[in-house]
Amino acid sequence: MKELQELARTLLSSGTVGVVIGWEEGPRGARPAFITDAADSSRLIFDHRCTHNLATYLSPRRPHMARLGKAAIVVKGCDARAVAGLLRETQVKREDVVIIGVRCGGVAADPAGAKPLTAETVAERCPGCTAREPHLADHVVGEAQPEPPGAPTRDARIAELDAMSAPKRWAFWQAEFARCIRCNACREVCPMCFCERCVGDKTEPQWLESSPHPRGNFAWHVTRALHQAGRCVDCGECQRACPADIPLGLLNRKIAGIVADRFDYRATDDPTVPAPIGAFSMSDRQEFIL
Amino acid sequence: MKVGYYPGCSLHGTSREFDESLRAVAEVLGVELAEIDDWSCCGATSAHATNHLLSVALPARNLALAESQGHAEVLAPCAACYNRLAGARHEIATDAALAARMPELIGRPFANTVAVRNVVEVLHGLLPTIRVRAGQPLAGIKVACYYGCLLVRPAEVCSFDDAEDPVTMEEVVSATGATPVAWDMRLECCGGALSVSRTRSVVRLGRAILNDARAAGADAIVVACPMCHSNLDFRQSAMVRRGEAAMPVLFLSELVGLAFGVAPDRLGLRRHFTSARSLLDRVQPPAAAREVR
Amino acid sequence: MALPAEKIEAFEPRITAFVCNWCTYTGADLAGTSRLQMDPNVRIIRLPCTGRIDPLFVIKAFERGADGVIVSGCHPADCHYTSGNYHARRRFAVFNEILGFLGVEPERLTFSWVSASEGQKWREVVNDATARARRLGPFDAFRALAGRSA
Amino acid sequence: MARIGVFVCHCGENIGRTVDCARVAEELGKLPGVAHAIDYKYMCSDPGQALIKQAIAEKKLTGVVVAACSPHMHEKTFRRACGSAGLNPFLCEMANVREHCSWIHEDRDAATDKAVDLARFIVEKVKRNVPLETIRIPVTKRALVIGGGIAGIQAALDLADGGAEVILVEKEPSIGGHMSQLSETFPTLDCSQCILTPRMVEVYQHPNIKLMAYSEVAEVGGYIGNFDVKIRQKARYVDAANCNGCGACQKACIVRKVPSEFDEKLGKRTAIYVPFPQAVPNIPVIDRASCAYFKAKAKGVKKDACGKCKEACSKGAIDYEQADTFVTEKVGAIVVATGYTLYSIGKDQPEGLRGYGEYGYGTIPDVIDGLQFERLASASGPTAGKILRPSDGKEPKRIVFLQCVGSRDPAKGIEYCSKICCMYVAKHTMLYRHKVHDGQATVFYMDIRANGKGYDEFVRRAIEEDGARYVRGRVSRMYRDGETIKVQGFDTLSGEPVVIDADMVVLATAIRPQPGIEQLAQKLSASYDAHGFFNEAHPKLRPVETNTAGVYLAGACQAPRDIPDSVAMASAAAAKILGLFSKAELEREPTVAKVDAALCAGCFHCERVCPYGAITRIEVRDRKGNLVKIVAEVNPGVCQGCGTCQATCPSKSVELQGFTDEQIWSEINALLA
Repeated sequence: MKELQELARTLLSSGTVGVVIGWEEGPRGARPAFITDAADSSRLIFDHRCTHNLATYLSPRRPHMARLGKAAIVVKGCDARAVAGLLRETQVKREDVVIIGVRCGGVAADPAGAKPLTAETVAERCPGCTAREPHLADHVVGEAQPEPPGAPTRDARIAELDAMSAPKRWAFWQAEFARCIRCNACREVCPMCFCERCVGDKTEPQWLESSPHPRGNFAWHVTRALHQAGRCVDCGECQRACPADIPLGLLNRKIAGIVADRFDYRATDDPTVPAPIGAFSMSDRQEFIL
Repeated sequence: MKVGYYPGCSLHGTSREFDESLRAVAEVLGVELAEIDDWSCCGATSAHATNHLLSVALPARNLALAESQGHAEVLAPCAACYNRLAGARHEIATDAALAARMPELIGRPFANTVAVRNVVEVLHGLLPTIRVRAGQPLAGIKVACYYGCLLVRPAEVCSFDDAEDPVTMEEVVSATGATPVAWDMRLECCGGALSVSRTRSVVRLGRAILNDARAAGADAIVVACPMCHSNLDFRQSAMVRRGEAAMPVLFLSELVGLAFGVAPDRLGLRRHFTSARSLLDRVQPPAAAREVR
Repeated sequence: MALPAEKIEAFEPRITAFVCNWCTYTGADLAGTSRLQMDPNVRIIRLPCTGRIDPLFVIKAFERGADGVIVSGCHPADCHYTSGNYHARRRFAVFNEILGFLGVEPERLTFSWVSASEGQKWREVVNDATARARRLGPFDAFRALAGRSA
Repeated sequence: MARIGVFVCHCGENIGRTVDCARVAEELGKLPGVAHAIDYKYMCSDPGQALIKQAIAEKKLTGVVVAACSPHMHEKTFRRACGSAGLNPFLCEMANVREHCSWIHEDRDAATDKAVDLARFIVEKVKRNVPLETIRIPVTKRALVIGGGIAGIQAALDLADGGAEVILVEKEPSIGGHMSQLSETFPTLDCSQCILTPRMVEVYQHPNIKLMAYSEVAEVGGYIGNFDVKIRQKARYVDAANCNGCGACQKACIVRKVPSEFDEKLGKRTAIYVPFPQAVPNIPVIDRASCAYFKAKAKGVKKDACGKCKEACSKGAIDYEQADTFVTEKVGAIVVATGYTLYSIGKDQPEGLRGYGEYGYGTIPDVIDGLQFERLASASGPTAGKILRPSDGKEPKRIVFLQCVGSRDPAKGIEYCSKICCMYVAKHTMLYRHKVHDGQATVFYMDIRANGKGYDEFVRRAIEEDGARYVRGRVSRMYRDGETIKVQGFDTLSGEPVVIDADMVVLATAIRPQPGIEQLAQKLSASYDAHGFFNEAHPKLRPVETNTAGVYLAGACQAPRDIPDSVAMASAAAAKILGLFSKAELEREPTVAKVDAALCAGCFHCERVCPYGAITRIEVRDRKGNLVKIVAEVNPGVCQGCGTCQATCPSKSVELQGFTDEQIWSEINALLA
């Protein structure tokens, strides 16, 4: 913690950056912090409640952030993959951001989660995490952390769904999507959703109905999933932000499985690894094509 | 290190010295050879000349046994056994329909998970240990490494070395302190099983091999195949002409054993038809040679 | 979900085909010039390339009441635009799996490579897709999303 | 409000037999926005087209739908008719009610219903069509030819004679290519240099040809009619303007034992050299890697660096300080004629290939390849045309020739036939017999492929008159036995293994594309096959074009080719280009993509999927000039209109004109109403 605060102080007071994006103590647990004054650096914290992926604030579609000047951003290993995604898709230039990596031992599903982190409170994406070390960082602070508690659960749930008949799966997802109020929180929080104008907001023609209605809801969630294929970094923010508790993490995990299986691609914080969509291989599997 | 051991018929019969020397060398190297319980014939040349399916099923049975006995890899010292086992493994791995038929054919579960290794490959994997364990007894001894046909071919099955220009045996020999010679007939045919039916062909082929090794200055030929050994050793008296010196033919494991200072008797060197005395006389310390008749 | 036999008889599925201009559309033309009789349930929308075919088209077609959708283009290595079909293959591989995961019956969607010389194959694709949709019955599940049932 | 005209064609009986055309017209006429709907016997006939033109004028139509045959048949016809009546041609579309309806259905009701559907959704599409203008592209009437072998020389001369300016780029110090290395050529046995060198001189002297030898293409930008090509001229360390080609520098050079590339390492050259006496241009280059001056400089020796050539040059043309220079040229078309290289049997191989361990991986002396034999047989070669083996200079009395070394051998990674080897091996056996009368040539072959004019007769001559012994089979092994090479093979006709003693072995190794060809292809956005040969646009109908408009192929860069084939391809490419240059402007269909810069977020997925490199990056700046963002832009000259960018764009910020989202959305909507 001291190390992080010191680093932020140096970066700000030397004028290297105009803002350090990190976490601070808020009234309901950890919350994002934007430190512009070196004197405020001591507000910065990092612990298991810092679940937010701050990379979303690097999106060039947030002009109020640009006004704060060059940014330093604190990232966990999973968040670093989002920064890599932004670099890969030319949204951010490497020289325009200072990346401070923190070593992560898993985060709580809820930023207000009490200590210590347990198998009950840990975010579902954390157990078995393979991205706890941020390689992309300019500075890495803190000591190596223990493995997150608990065991992975999502793959088993996906297998369960896969084993169902199509109509049963349909019923399952329809029940989930029925709760969607199309608030777009999943999109707004996502670091990889940086379009100027989301296709979900497009009119003329309106491909996706925007009112909370089963038809538009389905089309939206299919399209969101498709657009995340090979891009999602599994930071879990969409699911955390969802007020209707739709298990988007499950869908994301499924897509990650598809691109890993078909295109041998796994989310990475190496921005030089090309994304699988937009590329192709002559030998891509085509068992579904007659 | 523990490895499944598939001796095959030769190592229990005509090539007992291969088995003996291998066990002696394995002991020094700390490799435990766990003989596969209830192993059966690999099929050798007969099976694939008569029934293709049988030629795959016979090795598969042995691989399945190894699998059920918990082995990740199997050492098949005989080059023919190795070729059949590795070949069957490859064929099953690349033919899903064949793989699906296997369990029923051999009457036991089979996932084709066991890797098949030959002696050269296994010893090559232990080069650093061999270098440490080998003293200097073989210094100055020149050896012609003879691969024959089954050890490195076909390339897609025996992928541990280059099928046309293999080097692993030479590297093992170098590690023992002996000097491998460069020669041309390393991969030529020894005549194989024609030894019985067309002996004259085998004599003609073997003679060319011996002559080339001799011309290259070799003191001995080293092999890793019972068939090659049998032809070059047992038939040698018919190959050499008057005035020509005999050429000792050793199994690779025997040479490694000598380098380790194992007594020639324990390596089965007395079982050869062509005396290895000329070689043993030069092994340091010469005392070792006295144990052989 | 299969319908009783008499209902299968009465039901005429509506199938939308998105095809590329150079291979499948031309292959369908060849089926015509060869007078290959086939089920009349398929309507073809012509695009320049499978690379242009957007999964949104497929969703929209289902929303509008299609009982089946065909996506078809040039065989690998035959694309008029060199690589549009390869990109489409990746896109639809993912899309197809996502739809499956969300509970859409895989038989609703047909992907095929039909070249300009494969009029016969086009007929098979059309007849098979029609037969499959007939067997499954109207795509009521999707239509129910819009609050209307067939 | 749209005013669409619908014209339903009976196509004689072809449509009318199964589709009730009158009913189709009647149903369509009821649609909102349809101002006119009729049926007629033959819409494509003159009176039929007149009906359309008349309706456009009288009913003030804003769009036309012709329900008839396939658009592949008559779209151009009807669009032209609309255009002549003053309606933008791109406001006309066809509904395919013949191939896709009347011809494939028998039930009249079902077919008529379907025809109504097909016409209806096209009506909805046409409502959203917008007038488009044909794209006109200016053409720069200069051509770039890459490669100065026989194909490049022929293309350059044909183009230049046709009145086009040509820039001929050759990476070696001289043009001439492999053909200049050959002794005699099949099937006539005429001297290769005798027929080639006059053509080389012609290139040099042609007023329309700018020769850039010792140069390479560094970058290619632009598109058909308007390429910008950046060319790197490598430093020769000799001032070409001053050099008079006297050769004094070469006489003075102290480094005399550099293996000659031209002689395939069988001869020697100096460090400052021209590759061969008839080189064009006849200007030497200094080979920096072997030059004593540069070596001394590299070691840091200041004084006493060699400098002998500089002293010897009376024109002061030697310039050790010369550096690579870059020039950018504008051209309208490009011919790729980069030729081939020979596969070698050595151990080090590019990915996917394997060497021949069974032939000793190239370590046996006196086992040479076909080009080396050409140099031995050539009167200008290192042995002055005497067949002498490289190891000891003795005349070989027994030569074994091996065909298909690498070629047709999937185990070595090359499954294709190299095409020219059967012929040149036959030639080699003849040249050998003509020079060594008591020599015996033995050829191992798989098949003899002598399918050209006079080719088979030529091979027969080699066998029947010049005594070449042909053995059908392959060689399994080769090894040395003293001074002899034992060639161990199998005669598949007699079914016997054979061992042949040879004094020398000549391998007809496979023809492969030049190294670095993939990079060149990428610069040109042209596609290439798994072996690196350029892909032609169509294997039968467009054999000298690539998929990239304006880029053409000649010679062995496309596949193994002999001289006549290469020359024919070169002339064909030149003819294509002269045809292109005969027009002032190129016309293109406006089916191209367009980016909405305001909506583009600059993720550049479109750039990655575009097969043509048509996407460029442009900066968007606010009024004060501050950079707002970098977005994609489509170059309409390069875009071919596949639309892959649009389907890939997550926000749909790029639209393919003629196939916009609105149009397709309307089609889907109308179809399933």
